Amino acid sequence: MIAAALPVDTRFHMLQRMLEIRHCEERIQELFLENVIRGTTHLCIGQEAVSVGMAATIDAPRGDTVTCTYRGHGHALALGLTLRSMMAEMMGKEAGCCKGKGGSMHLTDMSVGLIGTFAIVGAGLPVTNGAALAAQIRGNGAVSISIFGDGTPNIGAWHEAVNLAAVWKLPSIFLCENNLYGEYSPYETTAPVPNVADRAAAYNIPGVIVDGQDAEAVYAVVQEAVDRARAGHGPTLIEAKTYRYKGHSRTDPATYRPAGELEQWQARDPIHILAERMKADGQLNDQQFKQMDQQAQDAVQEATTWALAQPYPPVEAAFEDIWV
Amino acid sequence: MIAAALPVDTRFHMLQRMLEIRHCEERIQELFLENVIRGTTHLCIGQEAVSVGMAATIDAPRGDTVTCTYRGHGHALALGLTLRSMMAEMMGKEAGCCKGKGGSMHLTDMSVGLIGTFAIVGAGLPVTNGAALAAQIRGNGAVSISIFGDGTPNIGAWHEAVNLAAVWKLPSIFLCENNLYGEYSPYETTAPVPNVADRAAAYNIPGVIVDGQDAEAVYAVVQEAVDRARAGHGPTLIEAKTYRYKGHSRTDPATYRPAGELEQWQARDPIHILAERMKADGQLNDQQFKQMDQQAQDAVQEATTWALAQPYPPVEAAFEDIWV
Amino acid sequence: MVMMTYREAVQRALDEEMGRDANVIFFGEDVGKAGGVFKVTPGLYEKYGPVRVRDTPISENAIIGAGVGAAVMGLRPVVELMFADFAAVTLDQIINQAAKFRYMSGGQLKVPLTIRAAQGGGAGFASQHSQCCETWFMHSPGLKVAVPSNPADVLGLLKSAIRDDNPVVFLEHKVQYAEKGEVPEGEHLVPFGVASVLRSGKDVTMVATQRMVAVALAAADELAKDGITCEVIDPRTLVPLDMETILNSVKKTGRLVTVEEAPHIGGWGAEVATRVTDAGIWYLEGPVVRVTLEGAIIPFSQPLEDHVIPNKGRVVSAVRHALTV
Amino acid sequence: MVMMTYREAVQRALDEEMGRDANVIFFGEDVGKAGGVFKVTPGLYEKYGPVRVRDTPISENAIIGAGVGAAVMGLRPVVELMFADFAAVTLDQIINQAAKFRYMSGGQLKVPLTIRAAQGGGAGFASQHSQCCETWFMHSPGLKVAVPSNPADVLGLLKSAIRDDNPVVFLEHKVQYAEKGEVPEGEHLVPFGVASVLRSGKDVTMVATQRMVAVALAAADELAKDGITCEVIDPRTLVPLDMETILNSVKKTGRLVTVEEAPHIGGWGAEVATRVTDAGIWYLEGPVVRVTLEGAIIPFSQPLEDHVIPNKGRVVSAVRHALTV
Ligand SMILES: Cc1ncc(C[n+]2csc(CCOP(=O)(O)OP(=O)(O)O)c2C)c(N)n1
Ligand SMILES: Cc1ncc(C[n+]2csc(CCOP(=O)(O)OP(=O)(O)O)c2C)c(N)n1
Ligand SMILES: [Mg+2]
Ligand SMILES: [Mg+2]
Repeated sequence: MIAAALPVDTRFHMLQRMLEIRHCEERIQELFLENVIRGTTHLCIGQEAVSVGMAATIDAPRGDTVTCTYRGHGHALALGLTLRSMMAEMMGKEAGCCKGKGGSMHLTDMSVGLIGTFAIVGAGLPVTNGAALAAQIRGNGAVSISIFGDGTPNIGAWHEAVNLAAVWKLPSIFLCENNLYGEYSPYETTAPVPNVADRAAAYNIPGVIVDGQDAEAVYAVVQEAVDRARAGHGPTLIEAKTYRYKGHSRTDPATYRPAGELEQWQARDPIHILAERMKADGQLNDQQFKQMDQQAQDAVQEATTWALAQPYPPVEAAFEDIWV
Repeated sequence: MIAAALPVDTRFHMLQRMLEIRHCEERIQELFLENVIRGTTHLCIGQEAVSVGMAATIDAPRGDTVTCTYRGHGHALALGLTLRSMMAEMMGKEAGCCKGKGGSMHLTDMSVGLIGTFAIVGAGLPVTNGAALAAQIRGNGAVSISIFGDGTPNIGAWHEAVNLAAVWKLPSIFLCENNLYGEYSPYETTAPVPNVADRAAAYNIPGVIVDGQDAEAVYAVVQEAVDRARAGHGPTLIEAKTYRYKGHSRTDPATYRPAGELEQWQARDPIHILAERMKADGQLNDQQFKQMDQQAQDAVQEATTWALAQPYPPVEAAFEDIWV
Repeated sequence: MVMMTYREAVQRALDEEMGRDANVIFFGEDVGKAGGVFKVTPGLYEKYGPVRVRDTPISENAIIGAGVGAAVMGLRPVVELMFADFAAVTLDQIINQAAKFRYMSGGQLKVPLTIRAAQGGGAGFASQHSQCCETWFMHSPGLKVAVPSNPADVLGLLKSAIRDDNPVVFLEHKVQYAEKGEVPEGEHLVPFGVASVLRSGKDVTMVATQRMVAVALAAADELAKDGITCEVIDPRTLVPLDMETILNSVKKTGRLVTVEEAPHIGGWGAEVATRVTDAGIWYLEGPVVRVTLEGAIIPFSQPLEDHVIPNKGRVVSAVRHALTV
Repeated sequence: MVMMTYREAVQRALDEEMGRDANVIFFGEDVGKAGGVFKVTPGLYEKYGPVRVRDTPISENAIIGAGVGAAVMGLRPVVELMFADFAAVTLDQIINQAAKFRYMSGGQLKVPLTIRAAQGGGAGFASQHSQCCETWFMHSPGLKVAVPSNPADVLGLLKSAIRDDNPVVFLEHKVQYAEKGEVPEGEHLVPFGVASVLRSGKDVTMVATQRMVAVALAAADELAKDGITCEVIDPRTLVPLDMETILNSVKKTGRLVTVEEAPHIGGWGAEVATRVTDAGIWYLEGPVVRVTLEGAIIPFSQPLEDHVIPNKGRVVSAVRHALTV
């Protein structure tokens, strides 16, 4: 499917956000290697088109919501989590979106519709159904999107959630980022079907495959699924074929990948694809692109500097927010 | 598929076992209503063809094994658990197959290849995979069959197990008894696909539907799956369309069933079908059938009387068998 | 006062709260049209309709998760796990998601979810349908845990649970469903964290929950014949736990016996006992004795099941042991 | 003696037992080709091949269940759950199936299954990858539970676990993987149920596990400066639990402090404390004090995480409190 071109301002917005995500993730990795960020991080570099394509369909004021995984920085930023809030959370600072209690794997920002980035594989989908159920009961036309990786359909919670959404015709959208690996395992070594979307047959729902490097294509299929859901026609399973340039987490050098694979995917870089298309359509020139890139870099740097200067939460905060 | 006729002695054996199962289940219900059997029971009356068709494929000395659900009396008897051992277990007597500690929902008899009847929905399938894995590692050509109901594919453990078996090409056979209801819920109210077998597509394995009232037909499809598994070609999902004449458990009057449904299924009674076929083939006459029926009834009565006379385990037995 | 069964009290609490607040929804396996496998929730489906009362597939992860998600969005779901033992297939959604969501989100979210489940032995349901599971939940901060022992507390605590903005695990003892008791007329709320003292005495403090409350009271009767008087306390909720009432009692009696139906190791009895031996060691005049599920896996056979579940005789012996000087 | 890390000790135990017994198999997520996410099991896949060492899909129920089934059929599977927190998605297979199978079958089956998992906080992994989960397993009779604190015990206990005919939950502390320690040369087996006394003293008995052992020892050093001597006991396995060693120590010291990393309510500390106040109340001369995870959900932020996990200062204060007369 060739997706229709989006309005130029939407394209600019998507491009800007992809650049921000890219630079933010790179900065996060640096900060991680410098021990400024501790624990673990799961970067989405290479997968930015899924984030912005998805986010463009979300109407948070209406009540739309998103759940995703620990590989969720990009989705959070695409939805509108601020770079400052993100960076502060990464560093465990009080000013972080979760007051530093969540960290890289547990981002929540209800103001942008982000219920949570889930650290337990498969745990987000059942919760997305709950948000979708609330929307269905209230009849407000809201939807909930759950994003997960290609290794996730193997876990029981995934199956139960997709199944329940199908049975109850919930306005849930299940969006898989098939980045070819679950940790260090190639997709085909842990799954019996060639495509994640093939699993849709078991739930009698549409299963759609989309080029995950093309933000406009992602937007188009997700929007179609959102429209179906808003209209009461139930869930859709979408598989975006994409790739993570970095290893699974932390310092994974990803030696399990065949030579040349990364380069092949980099040749279809999501930022590049959209930028080139805009250039071809006369909407962008090299100079402008460079500027946008610099702006994104600056914004990330500003947020980093700001976050570094923020205080840690007082130790008593450890005992707050357990109970309402 | 019209199944090939089985040898006459196999047919006699199947018929005899079905009669025994039928009478045993009826006796169990009486004993339950008389408070001789406590707790709960889940009867398989109407589903006997699945039990005997399945059991005819099992070669316990070779290492073949079975797991099933709490609705497992029929499978246990078909595999060769003795009526005495069964009845004693139902009554919580020391002479029961599990020394009275398991009861109706937890029958194990390793001598006939019955690993267990599982009381938690979906819990048997992962364990069947383990037995199949042992067979695969040992290369002894053994298989493991897991039997479950139509409500079970909705649970995560079911999905994980079928998936793992497909990925590892385990000699597991997944045999669904679709008796139209999961507890009080009609199948179609809790599942998004018309047939359980439709789910096989998600695992890239064969999904086969069979007439669960026809013991020979069940035998044929299960045997085919067993042959595939023994040959190293992996799992099969089989759906036997069948019906439970009684309610889900205990004293459930099954008022949720539409009028006439039971009668329609009784018209295709598994015992009747096999007996009539044998009569048509000149292998059985009314007189002989009556005799077989009486024999089965007598055998059940004998086992009941015997079990009633058996002692309960000494109370200290409650503290044994926790540890090896 | 009106007489009603433990079972009816559950139904009434749900009915009252669903009538009062349109945000209360209720779902679980066969809870709607069939009114529940224990026939605890009849009539709700008919009264509140298929949007607010739903039968689910057998998908406990999906059920709890849907409860969490709906709660986060401002509804007040009540979900049923049927047998508490089934929590084991979805503990992640309960203790990793529901319990911690508020904390992880830095206080942004609240999860006003009530998880109902039937627990306990004595009905011949064998090892996987008879457990008392409160320990799993007590050990998970963020969850409140209710363990009502009588119809009035069922009603008052369940209504409080539904109104609570925290996730609550509400454990009903299945063998008590048919038990009758007096319930106040009109609105009846029981706050969490307030124990009830069911009998006062000066020699030994007994703490017991659910079906063990009656066992403790029976033992107290028996011991009274020998002039031993027992104070019997029902904490009603385990999280929060009313240690003040327990400590005040131990201050008076100097002895503590806990009576619980859960497996011995790590049951709530250990928690109560330890808090007493920290804060109240100076009052203690004898060993702290726990009466628990002996052996600790529930056998099917009746004489065995009767033997492992605490009974009056074992409690009486425990009290005598606690009185060792 | 040879020096090796905690991580290497796991690998060596697996290697030795797989070499010794062809029935030992090993599987889990990325444990094979990649050698595990904590790089604990490198080389086994290459040495024992893809039949005996397997990478699995992300399917914890299927993993544990396959372990149970294979064990029942006579193999000795070792399965890895990666993070112990993930046990919550498959607790049913662990506590309802593996733990009870022998009992339910009237002794017909045995389940020689070892479940390895990494637990514990201190690494900035936040609330769902940092828990200490031993309580879930201790409360489930039929499971043995090992909590090694050093490389020698890792080696000796893991080998014993694999040879045990009962299901064993073997909990490794992830923050200790890089810690080095001396390990005896040649075959080294440590029996279950035998505590080790790491330091002797006469004023207070401290019981600590895993990373808290070092914390307790550091606190003991500090207190020694004030002339307070502590006996530090590492039970090494929580099921079975060597109460004899603990009681003998309390008999001598009269005081008990438990140091654990798990959430306060219902942790193993409560169990140890309660057993002491039943059997050993007469020796106790002061409050029994537990040092546990404060607040009890693990926050991401370093200063907060450092604050909630027990440290030397808190243990020192706890000991002083225990010495209150
Ligand atoms: C229940 C559970 N099991 C295992 C893990 C460990 N784990 C974290 S990420 C991951 C791989 C997930 O792969 P995929 O779904 O493809 O997502 P990706 O990381 O590629 O985005 C695993 C196994 C977990 N977090 N939760
Ligand atoms: C995990 C779990 N959830 C719920 C139950 C309660 N339960 C027992 S049987 C049953 C229905 C199963 O239906 P089906 O799979 O169709 O099998 P059938 O009883 O019809 O043979 C349910 C919900 C259970 N035992 N385990
Ligand atoms: Mg992936
Ligand atoms: Mg059924």
